[in-house]
Amino acid sequence: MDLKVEQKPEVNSKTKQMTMIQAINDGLKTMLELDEKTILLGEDIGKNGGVFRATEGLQEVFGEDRVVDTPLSESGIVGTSVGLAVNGFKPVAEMQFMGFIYPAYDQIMTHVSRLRMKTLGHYSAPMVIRAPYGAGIRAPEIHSDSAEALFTHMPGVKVVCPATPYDAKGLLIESIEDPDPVIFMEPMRSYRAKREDVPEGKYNVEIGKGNKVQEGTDITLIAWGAMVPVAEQAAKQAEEQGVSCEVIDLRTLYPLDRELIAESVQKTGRAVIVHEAHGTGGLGNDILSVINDTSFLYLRSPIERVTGFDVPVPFFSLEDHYLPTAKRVLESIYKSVNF
Amino acid sequence: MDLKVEQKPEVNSKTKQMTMIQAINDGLKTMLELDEKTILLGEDIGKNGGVFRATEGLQEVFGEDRVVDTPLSESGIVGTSVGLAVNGFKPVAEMQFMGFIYPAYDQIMTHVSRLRMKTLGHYSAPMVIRAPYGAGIRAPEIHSDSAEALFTHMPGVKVVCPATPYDAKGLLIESIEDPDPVIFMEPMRSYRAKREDVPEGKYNVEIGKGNKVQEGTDITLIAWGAMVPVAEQAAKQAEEQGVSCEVIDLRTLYPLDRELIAESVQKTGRAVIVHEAHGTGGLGNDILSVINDTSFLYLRSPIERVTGFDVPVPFFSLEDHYLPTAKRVLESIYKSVNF
Amino acid sequence: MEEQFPIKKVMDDQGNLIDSSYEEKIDEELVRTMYYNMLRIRTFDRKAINLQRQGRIGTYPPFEGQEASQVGSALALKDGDWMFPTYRDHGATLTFGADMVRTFLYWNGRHEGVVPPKGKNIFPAAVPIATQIPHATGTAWAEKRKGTTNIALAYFGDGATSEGDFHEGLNFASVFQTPTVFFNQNNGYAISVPIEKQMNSKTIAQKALAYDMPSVRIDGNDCFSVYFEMEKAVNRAREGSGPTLIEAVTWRTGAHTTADDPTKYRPDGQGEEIVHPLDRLEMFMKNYGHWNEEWISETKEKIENEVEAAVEAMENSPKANPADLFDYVFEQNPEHLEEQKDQYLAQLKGD
Amino acid sequence: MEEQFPIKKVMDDQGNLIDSSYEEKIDEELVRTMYYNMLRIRTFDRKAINLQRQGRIGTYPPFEGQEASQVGSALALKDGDWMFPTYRDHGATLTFGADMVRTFLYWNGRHEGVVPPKGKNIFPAAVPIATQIPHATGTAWAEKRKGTTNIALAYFGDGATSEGDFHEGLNFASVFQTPTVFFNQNNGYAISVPIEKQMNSKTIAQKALAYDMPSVRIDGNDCFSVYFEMEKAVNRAREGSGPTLIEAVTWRTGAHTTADDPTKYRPDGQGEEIVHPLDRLEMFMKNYGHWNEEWISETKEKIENEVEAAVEAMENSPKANPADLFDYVFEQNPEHLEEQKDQYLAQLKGD
Ligand SMILES: Cc1ncc(C[n+]2csc(CCOP(=O)(O)OP(=O)(O)O)c2C)c(N)n1
Ligand SMILES: Cc1ncc(C[n+]2csc(CCOP(=O)(O)OP(=O)(O)O)c2C)c(N)n1
Ligand SMILES: [Mg+2]
Ligand SMILES: [Mg+2]
Repeated sequence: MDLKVEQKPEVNSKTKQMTMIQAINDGLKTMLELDEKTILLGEDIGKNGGVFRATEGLQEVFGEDRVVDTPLSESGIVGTSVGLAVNGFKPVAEMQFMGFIYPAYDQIMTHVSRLRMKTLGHYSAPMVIRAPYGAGIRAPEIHSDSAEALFTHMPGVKVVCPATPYDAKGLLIESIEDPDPVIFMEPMRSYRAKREDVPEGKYNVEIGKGNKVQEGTDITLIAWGAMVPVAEQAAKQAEEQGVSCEVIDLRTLYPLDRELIAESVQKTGRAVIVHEAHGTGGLGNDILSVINDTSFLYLRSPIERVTGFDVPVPFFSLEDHYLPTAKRVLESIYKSVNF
Repeated sequence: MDLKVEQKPEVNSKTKQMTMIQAINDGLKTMLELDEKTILLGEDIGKNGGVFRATEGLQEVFGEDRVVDTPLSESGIVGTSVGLAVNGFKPVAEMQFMGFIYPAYDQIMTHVSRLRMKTLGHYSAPMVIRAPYGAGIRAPEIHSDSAEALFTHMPGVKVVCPATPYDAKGLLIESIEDPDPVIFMEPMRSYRAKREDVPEGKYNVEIGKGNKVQEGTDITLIAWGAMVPVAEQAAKQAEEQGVSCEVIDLRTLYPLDRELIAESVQKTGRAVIVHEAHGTGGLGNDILSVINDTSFLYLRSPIERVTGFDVPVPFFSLEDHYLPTAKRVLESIYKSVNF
Repeated sequence: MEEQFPIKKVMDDQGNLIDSSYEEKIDEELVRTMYYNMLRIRTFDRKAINLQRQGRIGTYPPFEGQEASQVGSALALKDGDWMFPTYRDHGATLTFGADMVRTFLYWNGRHEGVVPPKGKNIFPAAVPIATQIPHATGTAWAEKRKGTTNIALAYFGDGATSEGDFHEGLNFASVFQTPTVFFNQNNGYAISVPIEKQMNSKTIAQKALAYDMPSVRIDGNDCFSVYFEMEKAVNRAREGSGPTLIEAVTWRTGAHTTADDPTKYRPDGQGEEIVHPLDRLEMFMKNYGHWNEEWISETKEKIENEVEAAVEAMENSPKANPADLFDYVFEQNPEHLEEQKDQYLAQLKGD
Repeated sequence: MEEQFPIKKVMDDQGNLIDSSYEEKIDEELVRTMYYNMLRIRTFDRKAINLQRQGRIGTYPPFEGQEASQVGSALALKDGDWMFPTYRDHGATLTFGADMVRTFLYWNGRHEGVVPPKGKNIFPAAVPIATQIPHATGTAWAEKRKGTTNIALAYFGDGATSEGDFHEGLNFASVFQTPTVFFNQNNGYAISVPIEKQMNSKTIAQKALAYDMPSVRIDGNDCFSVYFEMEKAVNRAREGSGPTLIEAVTWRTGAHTTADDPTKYRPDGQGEEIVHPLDRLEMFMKNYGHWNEEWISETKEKIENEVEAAVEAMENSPKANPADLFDYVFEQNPEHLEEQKDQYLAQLKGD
């Protein structure tokens, strides 16, 4: 049984209050139990349970052979995962932080993403690459990058980014079951930000479908991951000023849920896109282009983007200045409605 | 004397008919002569003169110490270039093909692009990374990638891409003199496609400035590198049907010449963006976003993009199907003017 | 270090056995299999160069001079084993069971060219240098996990040893003791860069010391040395004793690719003293009574016919299908990609 | 391999010289310099941990246990030389001349923290593991080209040896014979991963064999062994005899960072038998008549005052300037970035 997006778990299915990191742990555990081909690889994920505790306790239960502490070598992790995947295993590789995925970029770009196409489907390398991303937790440099756009421009991989514990588990399970490679981005800032009811056992959240987290009529706010709460906060403040915001949590960054975006913008005629990565080259421009392609005649004002600045993510004393805030979103909302 | 964009070389300066590859060779030679801190590094660039002959004859003149055959190691080339650059040298590193830049992605992302910002300007790593790119020459897989969008989303590097022999030499010299790192993309397909007058000695073409290669009134075509001739061809055909096209050769991909784009689109009210890289995540979306930000009220139809498909660049038997053609551009022109 | 890794030979340059104990191990069947395969791939190789010159296929990287390395190593594998070749290892893949028509198709820019026959585990030729090395480690690791005795063989050149992936792949293999054989063909050059500029070490075999991995340096132009040393490494891998690095010292007779001009970077006369592997085998066969003119000419004819037929089949095969551009990117196309496909195919039809 | 790379010591665990010829080389000045610096950085380190606990700085990676490695190696450098540290090497950078206030600022997330004093060539601490290794090679190469006798020193951990950049950096250094010293602090763990899972080799020193590069394995808790072996490597580099790999076997006493809990992955009691480098030096000083209570207590006081003053200065330093976010991305801001800056600063002002 696949529980799809809009259906939340059935009333009688048991749930538990979980943070996002617990939900991820639970999702990994669920798949380790259900499919013996699932194996986890990464730096410090075994005995240590991961630097964020995403894999806490899993090696104890499933053994060193299925929850593998690897050498410190991202290209090696992804490169060997290609071999494992081709041979029927389902590697779930952790990059300790998304900023450390770059050494593996070549393997992902030239093999993981292309193997199926290259061989007309004879071989493929489905795997999940988990990557905690984003600023706001006072981590050292590089740790805080948001690199989704480097993967949405790479045909052959899907990119997923949950904003809630429920979606995190359901999307992770779906990603592990997906026949294609998935970059699974985890907003560190949201790891322990809230708890919610998460069903026990297996359930899926469909890849490729966004979630309308709030209905509204005047303007559409589009966000994902750690920016969803920021958008929600801005929406609340705008509401108080009489501007009704529709808020969309994209959840999947490749492929985009064009239908949901178009439908909403056609209704509101306005949009603010919020993301943490740099504006130039950011996914916001892709969304803008979806709106251009589908909803040109509906637009009542230019589309606004509130993004990280076009500067490297700074050391943490400046990171709050780098990150989009509800205030900046609110200004863009006003700019748009007053256009 | 800096010859800037619009000024072509003075009448009495000596010129020579050159292909783009010859102009690049000449630009490298010019800078090796003028600045002893300039050093070239790369695989097969020395004795062999480069697989495309870009560095032909240079090692003979300037010695093994300034035109260096390195080990087969892109991360090593860029990583050691950081050290050289910090110490006052100006490395001009060749990636044999842009598809082989990925192993160096980590060094470029985490150091080359960030060193200046990280150290508040105390250190910086200005260097030029030359990278032949693009499909259409029947090369094996990976050789034909167009990876500009992976660098325009990386604050701290500039991205340049000439379309003509004249611009190639002038932009290359400017890139070598630039105080910041520059990714210098060379359209392989244009290496020997035409000859034109190229001044002897040193001249510069400004980074950040596009070039209006054709005036028009009905629609703006925006392209760069090997797609400029494709856009020009489509413009010619459209002209025959009475549609007047303005054609812009962007030349610099980061930072974008927003003024030129805005000015033109505000005049024509329509735009077709043409590029070789995949549409999703492509630079076309950034240009779209520039237009959205600057020229919303002038738009008479949705902006069209004609790009490589959202598939890996295929083996060469299919590459002509992958690449944008004048025909596809023409269809988009019609779609736009008939909207 | 060079003394620590002497070049192992079974026969000398004149085809005389150096260690006579090999005489019984080298039976008629082995000799003929070796000769047949080496002649077959050389015929393929020369044909490919000709086809390229005539514009009938794309740029092609010849392997002439490396036939003993490729055939000797490939023959040590069994069905179920895995091969991770580079662009220059079609001699090995053909010997292991790749289809010749498809191999020609590959050099004609066709994706069909990388699809191996059913039951043959042959990965697409790695184009980004050294990236296949961790794949071979991962695959061998998978076989080990599954409890099979299958092994994985990675081919790579001298230049490839400079890439990080070489290092990471060998490190993983040594840590997880995967059944992988890392087979290096040291042909002296990476395009134009001679080994002295590629590395400071005199041997590639010694690089295994970094991983406490067994390694051996062999005469890559001596098909028997290649075969028997490979066999040892393969057996060790099958038995669960982990990976091995083999350095086969060989020589690329021709250009890097048909687009390359080796006279630009090779000193005059370099490599001329090297006895070509097939000539060496021929001398051996004559020396040890394996030379049978009739069998030889039958074999030649058979091979020539096969190669000609393969060329014909390649040229008669249906044109590349534009839909293939779209149909294998994902298991199932996302909507926007399906749209791109539909639009483009409709436009093509309109033409 | 382990026998080939015995751990070199100058003194034993009780502070007794193993080779008495060192007695004259180790004069009072050297002893005091060593003690002063080791005590100074330990004081800094412990202070930093406290500050982190009190929320006055961010996550911090302590280096306690590695003081001899860091001080012994740093003291072998001269002005003009280059240092490429990791996040754990602030003991070394402080010894080489980094500013203590700025070092605290770094751990408070401040860019000012990586700016070295004028004339001191100290690179920002490398955060992406092993990436600094090619930088040190390139810098040394630059110095060689310029004809100076300056050298570059790269620090890195045991875990770093698994990355491709380690391999590529050492290969370049060996090919171009750059004056680089690759100083490995093998502290037994990369976060939670013990060296046995990081590599199959028992030593890191042996990895130099891959590059025909000299290497040595030393007791990294013996400040004199570190200092004298470093001196040899540095001299070799200055003389134009190329790079060296040094493996300093040491131990991280505490956690990987203040966010880490080593009891999760370290067996009970592991490392307890290790005599801490500063205790060992103290015993040596007592054994050889260098212990002077008065000097010691003066020194302690001086250091404590310095550290307290540095903390105060760190905390009193002006807040980070939001304009710094924009002003150093390029030498000159492109227009769109200048716009972003102006808008944002205007908005901040409006608050
Ligand atoms: C990552 C990468 N960089 C550069 C190239 C371009 N290139 C193709 S073959 C080659 C030389 C390879 O030399 P070697 O490993 O010795 O193999 P050989 O060609 O001699 O068989 C180079 C540099 C590439 N294919 N991949
Ligand atoms: C490329 C990269 N991958 C992962 C990390 C996360 N990380 C930080 S420190 C560390 C362990 C480093 O171990 P080692 O090299 O032994 O140095 P030590 O911390 O012991 O000094 C890891 C995995 C990183 N900083 N960079
Ligand atoms: Mg070679
Ligand atoms: Mg360590």
